[in-house]
Amino acid sequence: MSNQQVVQVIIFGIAAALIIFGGIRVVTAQNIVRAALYLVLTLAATAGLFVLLLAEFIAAVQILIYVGAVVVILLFGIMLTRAPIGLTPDLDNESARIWGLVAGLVFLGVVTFVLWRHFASVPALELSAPDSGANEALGRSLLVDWVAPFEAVSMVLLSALIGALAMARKD
Amino acid sequence: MVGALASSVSVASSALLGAAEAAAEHGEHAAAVLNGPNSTLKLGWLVVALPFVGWLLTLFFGKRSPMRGAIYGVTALGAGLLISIAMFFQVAGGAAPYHQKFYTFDIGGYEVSTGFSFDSFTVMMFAVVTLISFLVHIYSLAYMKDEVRFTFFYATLSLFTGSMLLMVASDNLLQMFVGWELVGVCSYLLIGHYWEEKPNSSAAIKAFITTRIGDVGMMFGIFVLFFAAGTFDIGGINGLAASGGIKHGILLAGATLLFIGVIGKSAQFPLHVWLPDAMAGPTPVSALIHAATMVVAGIYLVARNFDVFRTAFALGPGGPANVVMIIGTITMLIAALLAMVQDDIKKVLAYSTVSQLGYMVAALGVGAWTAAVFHLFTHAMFKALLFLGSGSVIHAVHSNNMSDMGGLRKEMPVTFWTFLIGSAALAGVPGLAGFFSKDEILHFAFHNHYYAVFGVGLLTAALTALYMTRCVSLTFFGEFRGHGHPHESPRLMTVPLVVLAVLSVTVGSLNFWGMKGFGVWIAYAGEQHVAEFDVVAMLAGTAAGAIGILLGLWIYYWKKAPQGLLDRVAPFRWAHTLLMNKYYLDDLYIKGIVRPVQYSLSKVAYWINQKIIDGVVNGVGVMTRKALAEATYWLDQTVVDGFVNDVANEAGEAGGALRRIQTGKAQQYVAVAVVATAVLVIAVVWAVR
Amino acid sequence: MSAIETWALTLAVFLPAAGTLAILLVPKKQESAAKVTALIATGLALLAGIFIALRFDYSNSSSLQFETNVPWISAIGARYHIALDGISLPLVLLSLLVTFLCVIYSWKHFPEPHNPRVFLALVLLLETGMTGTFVAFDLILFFVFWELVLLPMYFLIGVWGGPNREYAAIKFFLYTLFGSAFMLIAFLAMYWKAGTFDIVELSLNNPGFAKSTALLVFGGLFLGFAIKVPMFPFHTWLPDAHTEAPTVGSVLLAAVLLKMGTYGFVRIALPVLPEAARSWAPWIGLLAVIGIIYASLCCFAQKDLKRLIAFSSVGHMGFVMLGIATLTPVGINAAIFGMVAHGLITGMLFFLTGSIHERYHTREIAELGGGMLKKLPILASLLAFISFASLGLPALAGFPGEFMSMLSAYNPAPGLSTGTFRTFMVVAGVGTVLVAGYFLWMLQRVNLGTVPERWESTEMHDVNGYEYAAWIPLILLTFICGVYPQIILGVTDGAVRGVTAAFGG
Amino acid sequence: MRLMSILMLSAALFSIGIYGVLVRRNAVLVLMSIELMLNAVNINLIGFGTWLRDTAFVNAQAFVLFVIAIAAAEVGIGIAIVLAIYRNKASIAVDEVDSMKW
Repeated sequence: MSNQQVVQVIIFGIAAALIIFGGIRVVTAQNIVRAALYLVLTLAATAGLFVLLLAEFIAAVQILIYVGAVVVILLFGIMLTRAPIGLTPDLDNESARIWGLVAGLVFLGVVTFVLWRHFASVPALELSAPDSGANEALGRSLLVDWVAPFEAVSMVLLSALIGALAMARKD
Repeated sequence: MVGALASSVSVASSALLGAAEAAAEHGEHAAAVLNGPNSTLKLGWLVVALPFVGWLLTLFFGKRSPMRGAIYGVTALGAGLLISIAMFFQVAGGAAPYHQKFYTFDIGGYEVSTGFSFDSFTVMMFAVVTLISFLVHIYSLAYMKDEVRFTFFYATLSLFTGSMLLMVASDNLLQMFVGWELVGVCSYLLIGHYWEEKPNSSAAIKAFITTRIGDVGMMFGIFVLFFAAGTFDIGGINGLAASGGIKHGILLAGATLLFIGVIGKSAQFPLHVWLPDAMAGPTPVSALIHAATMVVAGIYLVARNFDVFRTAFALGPGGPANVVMIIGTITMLIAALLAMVQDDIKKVLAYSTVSQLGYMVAALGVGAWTAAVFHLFTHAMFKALLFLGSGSVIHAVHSNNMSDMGGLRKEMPVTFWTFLIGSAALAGVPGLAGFFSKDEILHFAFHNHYYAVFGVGLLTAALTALYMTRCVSLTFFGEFRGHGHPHESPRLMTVPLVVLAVLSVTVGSLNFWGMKGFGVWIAYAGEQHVAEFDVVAMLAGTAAGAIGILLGLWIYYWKKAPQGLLDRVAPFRWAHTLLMNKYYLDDLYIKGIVRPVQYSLSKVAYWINQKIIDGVVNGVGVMTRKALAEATYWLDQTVVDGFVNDVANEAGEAGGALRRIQTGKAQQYVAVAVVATAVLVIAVVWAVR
Repeated sequence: MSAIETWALTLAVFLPAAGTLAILLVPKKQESAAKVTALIATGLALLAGIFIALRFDYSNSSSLQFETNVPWISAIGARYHIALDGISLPLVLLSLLVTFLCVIYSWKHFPEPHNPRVFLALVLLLETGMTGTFVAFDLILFFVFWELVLLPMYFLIGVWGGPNREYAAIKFFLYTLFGSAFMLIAFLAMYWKAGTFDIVELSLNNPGFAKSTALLVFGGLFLGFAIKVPMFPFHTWLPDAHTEAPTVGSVLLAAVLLKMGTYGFVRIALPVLPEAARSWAPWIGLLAVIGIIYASLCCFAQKDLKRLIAFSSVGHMGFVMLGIATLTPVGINAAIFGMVAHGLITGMLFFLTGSIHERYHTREIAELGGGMLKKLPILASLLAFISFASLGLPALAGFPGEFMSMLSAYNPAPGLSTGTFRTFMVVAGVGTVLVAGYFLWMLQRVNLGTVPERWESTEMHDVNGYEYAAWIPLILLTFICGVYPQIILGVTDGAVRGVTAAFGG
Repeated sequence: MRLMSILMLSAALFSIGIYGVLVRRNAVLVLMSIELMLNAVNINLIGFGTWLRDTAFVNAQAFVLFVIAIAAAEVGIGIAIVLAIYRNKASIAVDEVDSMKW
């Protein structure tokens, strides 16, 4: 393997490790706020991964929306429901933990089995520099090939906005 | 159908038009009508058509027309008689037979045609039928004057004459059969004229059914001959029969079957029972139908198809004994015996007719065609005379029974003398009509070596003379035993009697020995025959007649015979009761066949129908309604319904159990969903493997 | 052919159905309007029939004319195939004529309960069913018309019938239905084997059934048709149906419905399964002949005049079936002639019984007591005339049919044993004597004799105008068909030759 | 760099999300786990997009944008619902909010 590929693998390894560790911490942290922070870590690492996979615009959007907006709303949620700052022991549903683990592992096993059967033979890829017009192409395809879903998503966002407002009002 | 009607009307009208033109054409050179060789024969169809027209007119307009509708019948028959006489003279002059075809039609592969054929024999029959019918029409004017349904009587009389002429003139067996049956119906209508009393209508039914039985036999005979010869045409069949074209077995079957028809219609031995009962009809009817015309239809049928019978039964000199001869002889004898013991004057004459018909059949049986036909001719004359005579006596005395008569010769001279002449002719007194024709038959019987027939013939001749003398003496001699005072019948009745009397005297000489007379004019297929003088037959016949007359006078006129003969001598008493019960034949038929079919057999058949066949059907109905229905109902209630109910509450429990999994915990749902998806993916992957 | 000709037949068949609808639209109380509509409907149908008869090409009566062949249920290949040939024409005209006369006859007096609107509607529906059966050349269409007839007749008997009319109506309905079920199975068997429902095609190239299956299929057809004819063991529904049916109902039942069975034999059973027909023929002949004798004996035992005539029509149909059983052109000509003649004569007989019933209010012969010739001279003389026609007097319509069927029985189609058929002929001959017997005996008890005192006083009107109008055509036709049988034979002969060609006819 | 590793990464992250959803009692945390699952999906999409560079690269990215947009809307609604529940029941433990049971 050319050394450039080695570098890419190393960077991928770091990003993957961060993602997995953040993820695990999010679901196991006994402190809600800390869980939120670990979530930020996972999302940022994913953005890095996207950059590695030549999807800079997506990485930027990831950072902007996920980390910028989604986590903020979550924090608001945590603040408004007066969640205790310190350790809150009963965050997990002990009895369900085993089921959760089993379900997760079963799912993981099945998916890996399937992926292993079908995609193992895919050759390694030497990630070269992203071609210049990628984003321009993305913009055009959004408004040409995917114009219907694009409009639909705008409608969904609008209705979500109104819905959230309607539910969250006091009276 | 109506379209076919339109086309058929056109065809029928063209036929009529054709005939009309023929008539018109004849009209143009009317003068040529008589002297054309067989021109009058061309008018033959008119003779047949006139009575039918008369019938329709009388039926529909009778009540409102003169003589209460009789006018049409009389004129129709008068015209017919004139034409027939003209035709008779032409035929005597040797005119060739005339054949006339009307329409032919196709019944599935076979040609069937209707038409007339006028030859010497037909013309002779025409002459006889129209003459007697005309005289009867005149006679009935007086006889039926105050009777009920006068117009209907005349209508049926014309219909009868028309059908008889139609039958006589037809050139094929099918048309003859049609005429044959129509004549049967007319006899039913006329016998049952006084249908108020039940015996009269029963007599009519008896006549129709008995002749119908004969007709069925005849129909089968026609089938046999039709399929053997491929056509109904009489000429064709007889030609083929004579030339040996039809196998003997088939011909024999055909002839015998035809003869069954003759037995029925001409009242021969087994089926003769209807003729005496037919006397229930008015006397003119008996005179016309049951003496001169209808009953001789059978003789006509055999004579017309003589070749068939001749080849079938090998008739002629030295031939074997055949059914025709046997039946004729038996009938001849038993009828003569029965006539001896009758009290009703018409019954005497009826049995005498049966006996004379037996004579003619026997004559045909021995192969004497001319003799039989001549006897038919003469018999028609004097038997009609006798019946009309008896009619005038009954009209005067208002009773049929000779016990209420006696000594009528003073009050009814004309009737007496004419009746005497008729009886003499019948008895075979030399010189009169009966003598010559009977002598001819005896001669042939003897000549053709049928000695049995000859012997019985002589015996019957004697018996005939005997019962006729008895009848005459009981009716006209001795004191008047009835009540009231009889007087001579009006001229309308006596004139026909006189005419017939004259004919009975003169007609015999037509076939005088050695003279080119009747035998020459009327001959079967050209076999002309001149009567030869046969001293044996003549002497024997005359002797028999004389013995009969003397014996009759001795018993009934001079009343010299020892009285009480019957009750003393056992065999006489015995014979008397046997004769009185008409050989128990009537009872045999009534009890043996009619009553069982009419009552018991039909009850059984109807019982089978109602109880067994309908029973089965109703059984099936009941079974389906009861057994099956109950069974299905039980099945439905317990089994099917049970199952349904179980299923229902099973579902209920199951529903209850399932309800618990709705814990409300969203996470559990997701867990189940995830596991389920995993299992599904495994299944798909494993299946795709 | 011009447009009118193609649609004339459909018009003749479905005009009465249109009439039914028209009548039902007429408000209930305007009875005369309903009667007029019925008269117009049947009248026009009859006119269409006459138009067809006039335009019918008699020279080749075996070919189908006025044909309409339009796809109908394409899924199973059933087509609306109606046409007319020598065999169907007389029967169609008969049914059109008789229904028209029925409407005229029942102008003044409708049976209880008094509802002329529905009564006439049912009669018209019946007419469509009847006429349709005779012209249908597709098995399914034939079956539809065959069943269509059952319903109106069921109601005619069930609603306007005599005392136990429900029993008779149900029996009639179920019995015929039972038969037609087997018939349908046979039709389907033919369809599976030959792939088509079209009768013409089936007759041309017969479905190649194996010997035994052909017999079975013919058995199914036989059962369906024999019940309708009715033949000997399956006839018990007829007397009940007739005793309970109203006059018009039993006239139509006798004059036309019975002919659907025999027509079925001639049109479907014989041409499509000639081999099976040949082996079934002696049995059909046997049943027919038993039917003749059996029915005549039952007639002797009848007390009710109408039931007597019902049994007599079983006997007459025996003659028709004997004609068919011989499988010869003469025989089948005789059968069709017999059908038409029986239609005219027995139709007229039931009219007369209806009129007698309407005047005497009873049909028991003993109750009538005789002397009708004195009481109702014209009616009685018509009864005598028609009875003589019925017992087969030559020169009247009854004779040719019976004569030719016995004639054909004397020498049946090649392959059939002449011995058995000649015995059938003889038995049938004896049958004619029995027929003459019970008819004359009936006439003696009804017409002749003196008027019993119980009827002395009751005032009765003789034949009225409507009855004349209804009866004159029948009487004239009875006379014409008897004197000039070519009027029917000419039409049917060509077509019959076609049918019997398969039997070496 | 092999596609397989990226896919394994997203699968793992997805399983972790499942674990979180099933185990966590706090509604907000459940939302967070759902965010994890969505991210796993995005990784997967971009991974495939990059490996099918010439055909589906742009489509994958468009798809990821849509997922992100939907995720944002979903969190907004989620939190609004959580607040509404919190207002009524003063507790947002998922297993207590079970009034929807039989």
